[in-house]
Amino acid sequence: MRSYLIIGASAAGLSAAQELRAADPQGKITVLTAEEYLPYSRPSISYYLKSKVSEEDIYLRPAEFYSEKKIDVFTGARVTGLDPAAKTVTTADGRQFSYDKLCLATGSHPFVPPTEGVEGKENVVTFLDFASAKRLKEMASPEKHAVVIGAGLIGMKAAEGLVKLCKSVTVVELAESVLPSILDANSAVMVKEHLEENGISILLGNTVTRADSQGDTITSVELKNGEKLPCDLLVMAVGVRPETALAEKAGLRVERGITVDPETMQTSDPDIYAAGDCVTSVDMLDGSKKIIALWPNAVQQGKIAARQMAGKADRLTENFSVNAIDFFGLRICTCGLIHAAGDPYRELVRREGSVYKRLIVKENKLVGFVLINCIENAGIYTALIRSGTDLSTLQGDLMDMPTMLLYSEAERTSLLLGGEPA
Amino acid sequence: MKKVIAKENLCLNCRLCEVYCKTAHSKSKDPLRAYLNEPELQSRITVCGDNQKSVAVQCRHCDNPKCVEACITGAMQKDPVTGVVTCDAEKCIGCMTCLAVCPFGCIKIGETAVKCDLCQGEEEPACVKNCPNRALVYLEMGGKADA
Amino acid sequence: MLKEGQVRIPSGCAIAAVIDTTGERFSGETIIRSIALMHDRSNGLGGGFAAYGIYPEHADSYAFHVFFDSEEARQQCEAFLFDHFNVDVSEPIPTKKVPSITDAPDIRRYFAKPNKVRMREAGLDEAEYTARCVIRINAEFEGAFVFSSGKNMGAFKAVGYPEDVGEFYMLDRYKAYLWTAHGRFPTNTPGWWGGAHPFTLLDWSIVHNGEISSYDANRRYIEQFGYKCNLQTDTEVITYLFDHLCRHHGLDLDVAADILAAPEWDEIDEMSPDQRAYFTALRTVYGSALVNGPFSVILGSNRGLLAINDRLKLRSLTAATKGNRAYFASEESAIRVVCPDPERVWAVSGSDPVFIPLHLSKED
Amino acid sequence: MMRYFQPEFHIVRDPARCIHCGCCVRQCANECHYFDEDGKTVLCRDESCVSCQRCVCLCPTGALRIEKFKSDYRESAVWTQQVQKEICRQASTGGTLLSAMGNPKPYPIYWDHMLLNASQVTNPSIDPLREPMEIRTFLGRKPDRLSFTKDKKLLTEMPPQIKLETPILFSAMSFGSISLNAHRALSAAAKELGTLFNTGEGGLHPDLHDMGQYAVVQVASGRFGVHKDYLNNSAFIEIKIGQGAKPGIGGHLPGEKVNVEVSNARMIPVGSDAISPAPHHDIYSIEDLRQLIWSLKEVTEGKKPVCVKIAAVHNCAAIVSGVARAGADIIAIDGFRGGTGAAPTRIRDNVGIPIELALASADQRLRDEGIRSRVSLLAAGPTRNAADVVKAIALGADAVYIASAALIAIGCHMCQTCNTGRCNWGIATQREDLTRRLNPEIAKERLVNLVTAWNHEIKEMLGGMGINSLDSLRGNRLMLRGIGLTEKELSVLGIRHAGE
Repeated sequence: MRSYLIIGASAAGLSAAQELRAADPQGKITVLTAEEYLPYSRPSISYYLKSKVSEEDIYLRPAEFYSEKKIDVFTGARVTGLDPAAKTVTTADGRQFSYDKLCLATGSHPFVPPTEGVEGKENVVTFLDFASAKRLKEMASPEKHAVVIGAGLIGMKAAEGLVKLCKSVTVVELAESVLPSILDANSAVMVKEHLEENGISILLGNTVTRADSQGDTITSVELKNGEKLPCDLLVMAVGVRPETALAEKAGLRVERGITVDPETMQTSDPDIYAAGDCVTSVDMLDGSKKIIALWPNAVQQGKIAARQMAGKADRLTENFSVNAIDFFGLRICTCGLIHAAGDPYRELVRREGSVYKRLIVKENKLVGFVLINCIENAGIYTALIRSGTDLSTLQGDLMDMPTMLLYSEAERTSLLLGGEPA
Repeated sequence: MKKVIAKENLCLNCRLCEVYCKTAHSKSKDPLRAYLNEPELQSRITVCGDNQKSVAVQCRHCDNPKCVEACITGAMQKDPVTGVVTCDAEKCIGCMTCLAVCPFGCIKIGETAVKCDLCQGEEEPACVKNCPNRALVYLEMGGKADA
Repeated sequence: MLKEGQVRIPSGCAIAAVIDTTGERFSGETIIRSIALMHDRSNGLGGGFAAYGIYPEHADSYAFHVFFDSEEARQQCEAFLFDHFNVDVSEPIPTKKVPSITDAPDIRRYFAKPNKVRMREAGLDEAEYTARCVIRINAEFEGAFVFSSGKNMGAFKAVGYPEDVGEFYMLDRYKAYLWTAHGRFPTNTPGWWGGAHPFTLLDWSIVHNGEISSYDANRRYIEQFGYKCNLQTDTEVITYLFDHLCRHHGLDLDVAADILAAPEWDEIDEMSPDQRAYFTALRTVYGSALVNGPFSVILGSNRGLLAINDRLKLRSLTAATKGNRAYFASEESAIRVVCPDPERVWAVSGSDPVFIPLHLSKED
Repeated sequence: MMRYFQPEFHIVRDPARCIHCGCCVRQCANECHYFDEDGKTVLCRDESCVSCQRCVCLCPTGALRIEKFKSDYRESAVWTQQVQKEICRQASTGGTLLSAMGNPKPYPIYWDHMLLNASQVTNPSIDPLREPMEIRTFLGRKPDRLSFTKDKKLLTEMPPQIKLETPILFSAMSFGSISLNAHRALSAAAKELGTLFNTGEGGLHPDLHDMGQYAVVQVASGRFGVHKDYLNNSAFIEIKIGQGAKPGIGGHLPGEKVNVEVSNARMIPVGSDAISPAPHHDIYSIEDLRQLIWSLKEVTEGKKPVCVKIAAVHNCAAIVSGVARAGADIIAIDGFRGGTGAAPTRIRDNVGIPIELALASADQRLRDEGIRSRVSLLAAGPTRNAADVVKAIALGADAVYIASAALIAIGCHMCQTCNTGRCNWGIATQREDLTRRLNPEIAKERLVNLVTAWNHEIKEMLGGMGINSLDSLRGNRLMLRGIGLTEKELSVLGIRHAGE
């Protein structure tokens, strides 16, 4: 009987465990996670901050799921040693686990650049996992001023959550726009205005250079341009880095993220696989290597890694970024190569009031889109990107809200019937 | 599992399927009350097109549903027995990632994701029952409705 | 009060018949006893008999039995008769005083042969010529009614119970190889002797119990072929149907019976291809001759006796045989009273006619 | 252009019930319902409403009702609103007034003046639950007599007979006047019911080639779609001399209904008005008809009975007799209330006589001449229910044609505007977006239900009369009694007055 070991219990880890059980009903499946919690929805921590989600609801599966599926989950088990030759791992508290097949789903960790006067202070928080979200929620209070460093997904989500809890929220970002990973230039301006209207002040092209404190509590921060801001709560959300420490120590090939075969998720060690934010993926739309730190991709990679570990032949056929998010009711949906510009890419843009639609096309194929307040049926655009459909074969105007009528009748009927003949 | 199949050449673009879908998912189960008292109510089936060409589309309850894969809270699940893909309103946070990946565009924006549940518990879905031209039929399908 | 013919008088009744297949003749006493037993099946407003083989000495002449209501009716009818026929004998039919039979009309009989010259001019054979003359008399001569017109046979009928009519005509003195009898229960008082059964044409005689719902369909069919249903009785139409099918179209008696009481399509669909073709042809061509509604009918003729019931058997008819004799009656009791130990007794089944042929020896 | 008269109908929308779902907007081909600028509020205009009830039937909350447009003219028995309106319309168009369906005028409907008999006491009713009730019907020429071998083997060569499991056939409605889906439904229903549908004068659409054996194929004066295969691929052939709704004039299919499909089936150019002239320009006398009947029998090697359909006109009894002697195996008489896709209003409302009188006199004439039993008689226009069928057969018909009743079964609401080609129920139209509204599967089921229901009712009425086969009802006029009829009407119908 094969024994499978998974390090990390978030999107990729849980997906791998679930798929392993499906593929190998008898196999022994063990999941180790440093965190204190059973697998939970990390993106939901901002909704927890906004009290839209309670603690019981944040868990991805009911507790009895793991006993039912005979998956042993060890929380609070930080893995510190990995010996590929002996095929064993050791945890911080000295426990040892052996494996036939290992999956690294260690995700990412917050990147906290060294800043003068910040280390060791007690009112400095990151915002990546549930524990940090709980701490942030406890520390937030109406008389406090909050400062968030970093206007990425995490920083803006934290800021959105804190607006109702703190006296003021200021986001400081070194780059020239908010949410650079998912918005293009025009949409970023629109979103920034919307966020500002909802009580978040945003300072771009700037960052915190020094923090003044009383004892070990920061009271104010100084910015690059010399400005000073009152600060009772500092959130470090500059960015994240893939968690590759374990892999590097074990001698696995790592280029920024753990290097894997893009189709089998196998690392440089044949018995070790990796999936999720800790991996360097290949974006199928332009072949570039990048970290695709998104939930659906982690789930798909976890599934493929598991299938491979169980000796199945499934390969990863699609790998591109898809994201849907909303800030104060502003619906955003983006996909694919949103930053691609200039030949051979061309773009179709439609802006009307609060609606913004930008489609990115390459050689008559859709390779990306940014939709703001017009995200209805966005999945059809995603499907067009996934299937690489030749846009000239479609009927009707691609810039209108996409419907199944884009396809020819035969194609539509076949799609709706799940590929069976009409 | 049984699925709703749309026969395009019989669809009249009358959109009664939408009216009766809203009604079936309303508290009162009455078209008039549903429209008056629950204005935010949305149909889980959508007719696209016009009198010349129209077709009603709703969730295909795929075998390997993209939406379940993309759901960040575990709210979207495919029932292993009935095969029906449902969104648990308690767990859903309305992030619409499912909508971003559904290849058929049959998830609607709401407080939580709004999608077809095949009127589980009813003998046949409300849209099928009330289509005046039998353009919607409820048939046993092999499965595999993903794109 | 409308006379028979102006109004249709539905009636229930009793029927009986006895036949000797070898043609041995026997007195009317037997048939009278048989019909008398079913006294309660009639209400005294009609009774009658038909007898075959009673005039051996005039076997090749037509024996016309005629009622006359008045003297001029008789003169007018006799003038027509003498003009169209060579009448050998013209005499009243002997009758006897019977208390229950009152205001009898003038009852006479004539033995006659058709006038050859007139027959040839009319281009008709003997039977057709005679039939047309009889139909004309009954239709056009007010007060004259030919109530039988066959060879070596005769009908005897009146208003009264059948056993009294038998006594009135002293039928015990006649000898015949085939007797039929009828007792009538009309729903109103016809008071007209012509309306009693049997109803005859040439040597056909019919006694009939029941009422046919298809009457008007049959009537409007048969009237296409020269018949005139002026008596509005079911019996009259059935007689003409038999005469038309057998004489004009030359069909055998049992084929005619297959038309009047045809089997249902469900049965026909299950039959052999030949039978199916036979019955499908019959039912498509002669559909309007199908007799629908409850009836039991006994048809006397010189070829023998035919008993048929409606397809659904809604009227009773029992049959029995003993030696050369065959007996029919509405009730089994009416058979047993004259033949206590029959060899075989059975109920005639719906749409399955019983035909008892007569095997007359050469000299008869 | 100024409007000289008010609309015929008024659409009543109950604001308390209307949920502005827009179903009526999308379903009304006459565009009586439309959205306001906001695309949400539904409004309506009366002038183009023909009261086809499509919106009323489909409205999910029953918010709609159609009324006669009420704007009272000064009362005049002579110059009624209808009369004035017709004058106004002609004064603005200068053309013949066209309309559809059968004669709507309140002339007496004799079916409603005849009562059926029932058995009491002397002959018992026949229980249709216990006894087989036979409504099987054979159409075709019958030989005068039959001959058999001694052991009852049939010798006579029977002419071709059409076996029907019900005395009800679907009458002529051409492909072109009605949609292909309607023909699909009629043919499928005919097949299941064991009866026939009629191609009408529009030929048989290639898709329905396999249904030819269930088709009465019509040969009309326009000879549309008539060719050898069409004639042989049939149950029997019907020469259309006349049609009850428009005796004496030919067929008229407005050009906008002649799309490419119709033009292929009819072998005429697309968009051209399909006029079938009256008379047939090769039948100017009875002998010509005999030749046409003869040549049709020749081309089908005598395997197909030939029917001649005439309109019920004044001396149709004599015509029927002549047609029978000219070799017709089946004769169809179409009464002046028979439906039509398009006919001049004046002719539809004033020409022709009631089917009941025509059938009664024709049947009697054939009997007087002793040839009734040779041919089959079909009656039509109108046959509204099973009682009409029983009364028609009692008068002497072998079977009846239904068409308007069939249309109503599949959705028609008698708005009498088939000629516009905008039938909202998808029946009398060729527009693809409208024909889609008639799902042939549903229509077939409704037609089968209708005729099956009528069959049951016929059997029940037969049983009540003590008859268990249609043969015994055919021509059985004693089963009918007149009520509220004059002596003359009774004598023409050949029936007695109730109570006699």
